[in-house]
Amino acid sequence: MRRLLPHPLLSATLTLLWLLLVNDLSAGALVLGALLGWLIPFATSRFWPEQIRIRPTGVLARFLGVFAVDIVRGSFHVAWLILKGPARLRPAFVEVPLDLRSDLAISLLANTISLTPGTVSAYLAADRKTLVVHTLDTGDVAALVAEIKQRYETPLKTVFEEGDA
Amino acid sequence: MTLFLAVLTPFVGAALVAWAARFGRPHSAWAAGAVTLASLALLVPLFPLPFAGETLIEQRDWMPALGLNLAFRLDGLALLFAGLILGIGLLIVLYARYYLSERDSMGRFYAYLMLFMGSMLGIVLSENLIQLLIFWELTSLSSFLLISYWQHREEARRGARMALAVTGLGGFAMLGGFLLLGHIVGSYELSDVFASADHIRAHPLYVPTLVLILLGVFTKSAQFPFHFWLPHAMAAPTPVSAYLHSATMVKAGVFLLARLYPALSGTPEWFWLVSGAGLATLLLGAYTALFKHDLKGLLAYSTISHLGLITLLFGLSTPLAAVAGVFHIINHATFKASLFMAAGIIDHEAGTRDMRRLSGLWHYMPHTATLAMVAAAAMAGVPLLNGFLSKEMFFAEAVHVAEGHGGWLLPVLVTLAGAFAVAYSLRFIHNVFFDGAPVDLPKTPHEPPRWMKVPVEILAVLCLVVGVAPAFTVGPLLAVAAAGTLQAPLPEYHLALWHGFNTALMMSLAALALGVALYMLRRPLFAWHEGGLGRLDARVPYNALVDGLFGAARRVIRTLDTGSLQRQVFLFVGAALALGIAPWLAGGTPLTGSRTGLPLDAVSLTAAAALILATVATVVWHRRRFTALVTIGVVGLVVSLAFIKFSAPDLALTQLSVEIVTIVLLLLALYFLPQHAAPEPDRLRVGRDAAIALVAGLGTAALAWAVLTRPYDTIAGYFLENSKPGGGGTNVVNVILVDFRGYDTLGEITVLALAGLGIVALLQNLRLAAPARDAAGRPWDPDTHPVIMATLTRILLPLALMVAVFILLRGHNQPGGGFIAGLITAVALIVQYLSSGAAWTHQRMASDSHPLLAWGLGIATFTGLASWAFDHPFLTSTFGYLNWPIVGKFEVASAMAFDLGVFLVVVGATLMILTGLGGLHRAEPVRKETR
Amino acid sequence: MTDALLALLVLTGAIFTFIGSLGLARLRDFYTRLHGPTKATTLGVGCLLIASALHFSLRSEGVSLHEVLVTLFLFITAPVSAHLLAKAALHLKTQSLAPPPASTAPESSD
Amino acid sequence: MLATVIPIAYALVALAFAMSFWRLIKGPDAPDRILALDTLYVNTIAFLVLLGIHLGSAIYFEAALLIAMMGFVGTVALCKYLLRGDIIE
Amino acid sequence: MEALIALVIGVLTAGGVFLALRGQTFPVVLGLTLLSYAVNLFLFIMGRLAIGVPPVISESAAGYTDPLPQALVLTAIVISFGMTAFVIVLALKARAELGNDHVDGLEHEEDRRA
Amino acid sequence: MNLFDHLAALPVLLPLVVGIVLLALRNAPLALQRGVSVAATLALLPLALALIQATGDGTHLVYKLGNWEAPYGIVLVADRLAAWMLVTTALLAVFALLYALTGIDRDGRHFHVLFQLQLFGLNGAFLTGDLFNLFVFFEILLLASYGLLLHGGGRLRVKAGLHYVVINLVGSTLFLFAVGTLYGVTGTLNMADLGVKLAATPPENAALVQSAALLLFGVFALKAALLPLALWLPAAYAHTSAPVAALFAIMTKVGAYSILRVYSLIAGEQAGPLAGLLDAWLMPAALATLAFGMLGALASTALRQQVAYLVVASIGTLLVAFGLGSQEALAAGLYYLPHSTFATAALFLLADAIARGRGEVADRFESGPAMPRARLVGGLFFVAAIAVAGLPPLSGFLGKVMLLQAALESPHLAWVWGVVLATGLAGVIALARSGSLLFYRTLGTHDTALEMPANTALAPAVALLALIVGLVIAAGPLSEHAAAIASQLKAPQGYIDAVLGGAR
Ligand code: NA
Ligand code: NA
Repeated sequence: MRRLLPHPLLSATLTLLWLLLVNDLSAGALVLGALLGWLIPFATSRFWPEQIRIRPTGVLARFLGVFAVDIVRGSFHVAWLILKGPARLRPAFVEVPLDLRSDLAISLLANTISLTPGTVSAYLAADRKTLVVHTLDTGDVAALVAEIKQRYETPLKTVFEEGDA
Repeated sequence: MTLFLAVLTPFVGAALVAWAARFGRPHSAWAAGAVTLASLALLVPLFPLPFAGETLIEQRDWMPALGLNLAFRLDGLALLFAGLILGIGLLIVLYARYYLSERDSMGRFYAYLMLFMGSMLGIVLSENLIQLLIFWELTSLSSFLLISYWQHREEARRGARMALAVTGLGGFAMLGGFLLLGHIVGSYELSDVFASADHIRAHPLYVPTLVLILLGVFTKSAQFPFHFWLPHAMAAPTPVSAYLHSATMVKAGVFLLARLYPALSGTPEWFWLVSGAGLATLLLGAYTALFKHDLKGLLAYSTISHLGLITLLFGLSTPLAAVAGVFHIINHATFKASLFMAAGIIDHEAGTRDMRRLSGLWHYMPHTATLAMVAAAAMAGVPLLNGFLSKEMFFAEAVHVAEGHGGWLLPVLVTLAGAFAVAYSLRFIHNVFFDGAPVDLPKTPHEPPRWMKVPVEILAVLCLVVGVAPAFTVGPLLAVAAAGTLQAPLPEYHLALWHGFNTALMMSLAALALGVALYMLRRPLFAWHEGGLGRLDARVPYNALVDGLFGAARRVIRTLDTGSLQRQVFLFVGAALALGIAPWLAGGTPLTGSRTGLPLDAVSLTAAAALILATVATVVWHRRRFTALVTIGVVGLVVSLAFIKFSAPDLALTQLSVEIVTIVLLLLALYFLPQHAAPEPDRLRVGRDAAIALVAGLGTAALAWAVLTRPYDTIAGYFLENSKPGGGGTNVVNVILVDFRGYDTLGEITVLALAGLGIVALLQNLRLAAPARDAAGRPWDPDTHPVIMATLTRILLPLALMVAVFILLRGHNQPGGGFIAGLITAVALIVQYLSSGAAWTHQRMASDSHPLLAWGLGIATFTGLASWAFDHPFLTSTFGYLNWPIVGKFEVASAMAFDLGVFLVVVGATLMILTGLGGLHRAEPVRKETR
Repeated sequence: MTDALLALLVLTGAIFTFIGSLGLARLRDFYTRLHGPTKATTLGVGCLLIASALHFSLRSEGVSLHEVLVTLFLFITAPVSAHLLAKAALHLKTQSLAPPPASTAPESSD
Repeated sequence: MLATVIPIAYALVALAFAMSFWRLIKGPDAPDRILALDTLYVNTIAFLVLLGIHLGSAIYFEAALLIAMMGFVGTVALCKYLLRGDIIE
Repeated sequence: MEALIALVIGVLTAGGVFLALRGQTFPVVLGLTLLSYAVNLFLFIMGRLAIGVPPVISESAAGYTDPLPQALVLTAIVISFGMTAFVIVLALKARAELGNDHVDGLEHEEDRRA
Repeated sequence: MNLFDHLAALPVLLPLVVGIVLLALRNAPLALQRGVSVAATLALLPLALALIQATGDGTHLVYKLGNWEAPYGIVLVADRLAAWMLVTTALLAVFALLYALTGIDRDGRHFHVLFQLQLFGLNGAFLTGDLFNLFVFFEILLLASYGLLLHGGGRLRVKAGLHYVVINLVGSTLFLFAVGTLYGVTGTLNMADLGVKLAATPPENAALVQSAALLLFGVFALKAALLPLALWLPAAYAHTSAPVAALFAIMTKVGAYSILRVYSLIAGEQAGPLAGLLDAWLMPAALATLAFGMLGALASTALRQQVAYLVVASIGTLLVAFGLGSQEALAAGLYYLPHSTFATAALFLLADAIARGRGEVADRFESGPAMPRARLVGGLFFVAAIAVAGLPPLSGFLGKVMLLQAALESPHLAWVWGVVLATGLAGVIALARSGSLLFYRTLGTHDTALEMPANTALAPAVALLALIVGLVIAAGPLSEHAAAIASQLKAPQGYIDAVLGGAR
C-alpha cells in the first residue's frame, strides 16, 4: 500500500487541483486527475521519503481560519504603515525561540509569519532553535514573540509534531 | 591510337621503372631504356607518313564542351622533336646509369625522367592547344622534380623553385594566349589554327594573344629577360642538364615558335618582339658564357645564347630563316648534349667543374678530351662540323634581312656573338685540357667507364658526319621538319659545306679570328668584366621580387586577419548595414507605407519605457555583471508582455520559461567567470562601436516601421481554415508547429539536442577554479541549502509537474504544448537542484539525460515515419476521437505523439545543460582568481 | 450586485498591488521595503484572482476556479522569496535601520 | 461599474509596475534589485488577470500561472547566487 | 503603437550590437541575448500588430492574427536558446583554456604578473 | 507510395535516424558505433546517385512534408543542383569519416552522433524548398559543426571555435531579419512562391525587398566566407581536427549553394525589381576573396593554415564563376565545386598526417626531421598541391579553363583573368615553397620516435585524390552535367511550376 500509494493526502490534493486547473468536473477530467494524482506522487515519491502525517483535528481548520484572517489584517496593516510614510516606522529584528523541530513545520511557520501582520521571517539560525523575524513597526517585542508562538507555532506543532516526539 | 599510346608509354613506364628499382639499381635503368625503346618502337613505323608529305592526326573526345579533345599530330616538326626526345633520351638513360652514384636513388631518377620524357612527347605530338599546354605544364613540374633531385642541396631546391616560378608564370600567360587564340579561331585544333592564319593576324586580339604566348615561349626557352633561371637549374645532375637544358625542355619554347610560326609570324609585332628578344639573348648569353668559371655555367650561358640565335632566326620570319632555325635546333641538340655529358664525365672523374682548377686533363683522359673538343668546335662553328653549317645559314639570313631593313647593325652584332662563341668554346678546350697542370683536384682523373663514353661518341660522330656530308645525312630530316614547320612548300636552299666566298663565310672567318683574339686578351677582359657587368646577377632582383611578394602578403594578412572577434563582428555589422541601406539610396521608395496603425495606450507606454530603460541599463552596467543580469531579466519580462499584448500567448509562455532558464544559465556561468570585468581598452573604440550600434538600431527600427506601415496578403488564411479540419487542433500556432511545419520543429529539437550533446562534449574534462569569495571579497554564506527554501520547493515539484502535464495535453487546442511543458518540467527539477543540491537530487532521479534525448528525437521522428505505412509523406499527421465509458469522448492525434517527443527532448536537453554546468563545481582546489 | 462585488475586488486588488510597490519604492531600508511586496502585493493579486474566478464562473456555465492555483502558488512562494532575500541581505550586511542580531552573522566558511 | 473600475485598475497596476522598476534601477543593493524584479513579476500577474477580466478571455491564465512559477525560480536562483555563488552544488 | 514597437526593436538591436562588440565573453553573451529579443520581436510583428485576437479557433473569437510568424518565432526562440546555452558553456571553456574571459584570449596586465 | 517516392526525403532522414540510433548506442562498443556510422554514410552515396539519375532529365522531385501543398507546407525539392551537392557531400563524408576512425573519434564524446546530424543539416539545407526551413537547417549544421569543430578541445581550437560560434550567431540573427522582412512583404516563405511574389513587387516596395534580399546575401556571404566576412574561416579550419576540417570543405559551399539557389529563383532575369540584384556586389567580393585567400596562402607559416586560406581562395574562384552568372560560368563553377572540395579536404588530411609525422615542428614551415614514409606522403602532397593550385592535368585546371573561357564574353574579362591567373601563379609559388620546406629541407637526423603515418590514415586522402582523377577522366560527361544544372538554374520557371503546380 505504502509503495503503491506513497502519499494519499498529496494524491487527493493533486486530483482536486487538477479539477481546478482544467476548470471541468466531468468524469473524464476526474479519471485523468485521479490518474495523475496517483502517478505524480508515485514518480516523485523519492523526493518525499517520509510520510507526512496530519492530525485531522479541528486544530488545522482553526489555524487556517486564523491564518486567512491574519493575512488580510497583515496586508491592511502594512498598507496603512506604508501610506503613513517611512518616518513613523519602528523596524526591528526579533529573535523567536522555536519549539518546532520538523523542517516542514518550521518552514510553514516561517511562511505564516511572513504573510501576517508586520513580520517577515528573515533568518533561521543554524541550530534551528531561533527564527529571526524582521518587524516593520514594533513597540513590545516580548508581546510579539508571545503572539507568534501562541497564534501560529502551537497549532502547527499539534498538527505536525504531536506524537512524533 | 598509336600516338596516344606512344605518349602514354613513358608515364606508365615511370611507375614501372620505380617498381623495377626494387630488384636492384641497374634494373630501373634497363627498364627506362626499355620504356624509351617501346615508345620509339610505337612511333617509328609512323615516320614514313610525314616523309610522304602526310600529316597523321588522331582525335578522341574528352571535354567537347571546352573544345578540349585528346588530339595528337604527327608531322615533320613533331617527327623531328619526337626523334630528338627519344633518341637523346636513350643516350641519357645509358649515360646516367654510370653517372649516378651509390647514394642516388636510381628508381626515383628514372621515374622522374620518364615523366618528363612523356610530357615532352606530349607537347610535340599535340594537335590540341589546351592539351599541349597540359603537357607543357607537366614538363615544368617534372623538371622541378629533376632539378631538385639532390634535395639536400640548398641551390638545388632554390634552382628548382626558381625554374618552376618562371616557367609557371609563362605557363599561365600562355594559357591566356591559347584561350584567346581558341576564341579567335573557334577551335583549339592546330589544323584549324593554321587554316585561319590570316584571320588571326587581322584580329584585334592578335597582339595580346601574341604577347601572352611569347611570354610562355620566352620563359621556357630562357630568353632575355627570363634567361636567369637556366644557370641556376644547373644544380641538377648533369644528365638532367644534358637532356632538359640542352636537347629538350628549353627547346619546347622554340618548338612552339616553330609550331605556331605559320599562324602568328609575318607581322611587324612578331618580327620585333621575337627577333629582338632573340638577338638580346644571343649576345648576352655569348658574352656571359666566356666569363663563367663553372664548366656547366659556361655551357648554360652558351645554351641561352644558342636559343637566342634560334629565336632570332624565327623572328626574322623568312622561310629560309625558319629552315635555318630548325637546322640549328638539330645541331645544337647534338653538340650541346655531348658537351654536357663530357662536362659530367670531367666532374665525375675530377671531382670539380671549376675551370680555374681544371687544367691539362689531356694527359689523364685523352679520349674524352678528343670528343669534347669535336663538340666544342661544332659549338664554335668550325668548318667540317654541323654547327658551322647552320651558323652559315644564320649569318646569310641575318645579312639578307638586314638588307631588307637597310642596316649593317644586325650582321655586326651576330658576328660579334659568333666571336664570343668561338672564344668561350676555345676556353672550354684550352682551359680544361691544356693550359698547364690541374690545381689540387679532389681526385686524380682518369677515363670514365667504357659505356659512359658511348653516348658522347655517338653524338660527336653525328656532329662530324652532318658537318661533312649534310645533304646525305640530315638533309631529308631537315626537309620534312622544315616543311612541317612552315606548313607550306619549302623555299629554295641546298645544304653544302661550300657556298663560295660570300658574306656569310667572311663573317664566319671574322668571328673565328676575333674569337681567338678575344681569348688571347682574356686576362684584361676578365678583370674588366669582374669589375663591372660581372657583378650584375639577375638572381638578386628575382629574390627581391619573390621575397617582396611573400613580405607583402604577410603584411596584408597581418593587417586584415588580426584574429580579433571584435573586428569580425564589426565588419559583419558594417557589411550588413551597407547591404541593407544601399537600395534606399537610389530613392523612389517611401519608408512609410499606406497602412494605418493601432493607437498608443498608457500601459504599453509604461512597459516600453521600462524595456528601453532596462536595455540601456544592461548596456551601461554590463561590467556590473550581476546587475546587468537583473536588468536583462526585465527586458525578457516585458518582451513576453508584448507577446501577450499582441495576441501571442504561446510565445509569451515560451519566452517566460526560456527567460528564466537563461538567467539560471548565466548565473552558473557568472560564478566561474572573472568577478571583475576588465576596463574598456580605449574611448575611441567605445565611440566607434556606439556609433555603429546606433546606426544598426536605426536601421532595424526603420525596417520594422517600413513593413508595419505596409499592407500584405499572407498564406495565413489557409492555416486558420485547415487547422481544425486538417490538423485536428484549434491552437493554430501549435498545429503549425507540429503539423503544417512539423519539419521545422523536428529540426528545432534536433538543434536543442545538439546543443545538449555539444555542451556535454565541451564540459568533458573542463576544469575551472571556483572563486572562494564574491565580487566584494566576502566569503560565501556557510548555509548551503536553507531549510525553508528546500522544504517548500519540494512541495512545488508535484504541483509543477501537474501543470506541465496540463500544458502538454492542452497544447494542441489551447496555448501550451510540448516545448513549454518541457521547460516547466525541467525548471521544476532544476529548482530541486538549486534548493537541495545536485547530490541530493541525483539520489532521487536519474542523472543521465541522454535517454530522454534519444527517446524524444526517436518518438518525434518515428511518428513522422509512421505515415509511410499509410502511403503518406513523412510527418503526415492523423487524428481521431475515442469514446470511452466514464471518460467520455476525447481526441487522439499523431501530432500529440510528436509533441511528446518535443517535450522529452526539451526536458532532456535543458537538464543536460544545466546539470552539466552545475556539475562543474568542485572542479579543482580553489586558487586565486585571474581574469 | 455581483458587478459591484467584482468591481470592489478588482479595485482592492489593484490598490494593494499599487501600495505594495509604493512601499518598495518609498521605504528607507531593504528590510522594511521587503514587507510591501510580500504581503500587500500578494494579497492584491489574490483579490484580482478571486475577482477573475468569480467573473468567469458567472459568465460561462461551468465554475472557473483555476485561479486558486495561482493564488496557492503565490502564497507558497512569496514568503520563501522574502525569506531568501532577507537572508541574502543579512549575508551581504545590507544597510539596515534596525540593528541585526549577532546570531545572523555566523563565522563564514573560507 | 466594472467597466469604470478597470481603467483605474490598469492605471494603478501600471504605476505599481513603474515604481517597482524605479526601485530596480535605483537599487542600491543587489537584494533590492532582486526584490524589485520579483515584484515586477507579480505586478505582471496582476496585469494579466486584469487583462483576462477586461477582454473576458481565459487565454492569459496560463501566462499568469507560469509567471508565478518562473518568477519564484528566478528569485531563488538570484538569491542563491548572492549567498553561495555556486547555485547548483 | 507601430512606431513604439519599432523604436523598441531599434533600441534592443543597438544595445545588442554594442554589447556584442565588447571584449569580454559575458557582455557578448548579453549582447547576443538582446539581439535575439530584438529579432524575435521583429519576426513576430511581421504578422502586424493585433490586440485580443489570438490564433485559437473558437466561435466567440472576434478574429485571428497571423499565426505563422508566431510559429516561426517559437522555433527561433528555441533555437536561440540552444545557441545561447552553447555559447555560454563555450565561454567557460574558453575561460579555462585561455586563462581569461577575453574573446581573443588577450591577457590583462594582472594576469601576466599572476 | 513505395520507397522510391520518398527518395527526395531519404538523404535527410537516413542520417537523422542513424544519429538517433547512435545516440541510443552511445555506450555500445566503439566498433559497433563506427560500423553503423560508416554504413549509414556509405548508404548516402547510392541515394544521392539515384537522385542524380532521377533528376538527370530535368525532373524536379517535389516531396510534400506532412502532405501539405506548397506554399503552405514545407516541401523538399530535389533538382539537378541539389543532387549534385548531395553526391559531393556523400563522397566527402565517407572519407572524412574513415579518417576519423584512425582514433580522432575517440578524442571527445558523441563524435559519430554529431557527424551524422551534421550530414542531416547539410542534406536538409540542399533539399529544402522553404526559406525559413533553410534557416533551421543552417542552425542544425552550424550547431553540429560547433560540436565537431571543438571536438577534442585545445587552446587555439577553443578560441577559434568561440569566434566561429559568435560570428555565426550574429549571422543567424541577420538571417531572421531578412526572412522576416521578406515574409512581412510577401506573406510567404516558400522559395518558389517568393520568386513569384517578389517578381510582382510594386514599385513602392522595391527598395524594401531589395534590402531584405541583400541582407540575406550578407548571411550567405558570411557562411561562404566571402571577403570582408572571411576572417572567421582560416583560424577555425586550421585549428580543428583533420576529418572535421575536411568535412568543412563542403560547409562554405553551402553558402555558395544558397546564393545560387535563392538568387536564381528571386533575382533571375524575370525577377522584376530584384533582377541582377547581386551584380554590383558578388563579383568584386569574390575577386577580393580569391586574392585574399592566395595572399594568405603565401603568408602562412604552417600547412594547415595554408590549406585553410586555400579554402578561402577556392570559394573565391567558385563565386567568381557564380558572379559571372552566364550559363557557361555557372557550369564552370559547378564543375569546380566538387574538385575544390575534394582537393582541400585531401590536403587537410595529408596536413594532419604530415603534422603527426614531423614530431615537434608539426606542420610548421620549418626544417624538421625527415618524416617516415616521406617519399609516399611527399608524393601525395605533390599531387594534392597540383590539384589545389589548379595545375594541369588535374580537374582544377580544367575548371579554371572553363571559367576563363566563360569570362571571355564578360565585361569583367580583364579583372577575372588578371586575378585568376595571378593567383594561380601565387598558388604555385606558395605550395612549391611549402613542399620544399616540409619535405626537402630536412635535418639529416632520422628520428625513430616519429609517428609513422598509417595506411589507414593515408588511404582516405588517396581516395579523395582518386576522385579528382575521376573528375579528370570523366571531365566530358561531368562538365556536360554541370552545364545541364546551369541551364536548369537559368530557367527557374521549371522549379516554380514543379513546386507550385498543385496550388497554382
Ligand atoms: Na513577494
Ligand atoms: Na514570489
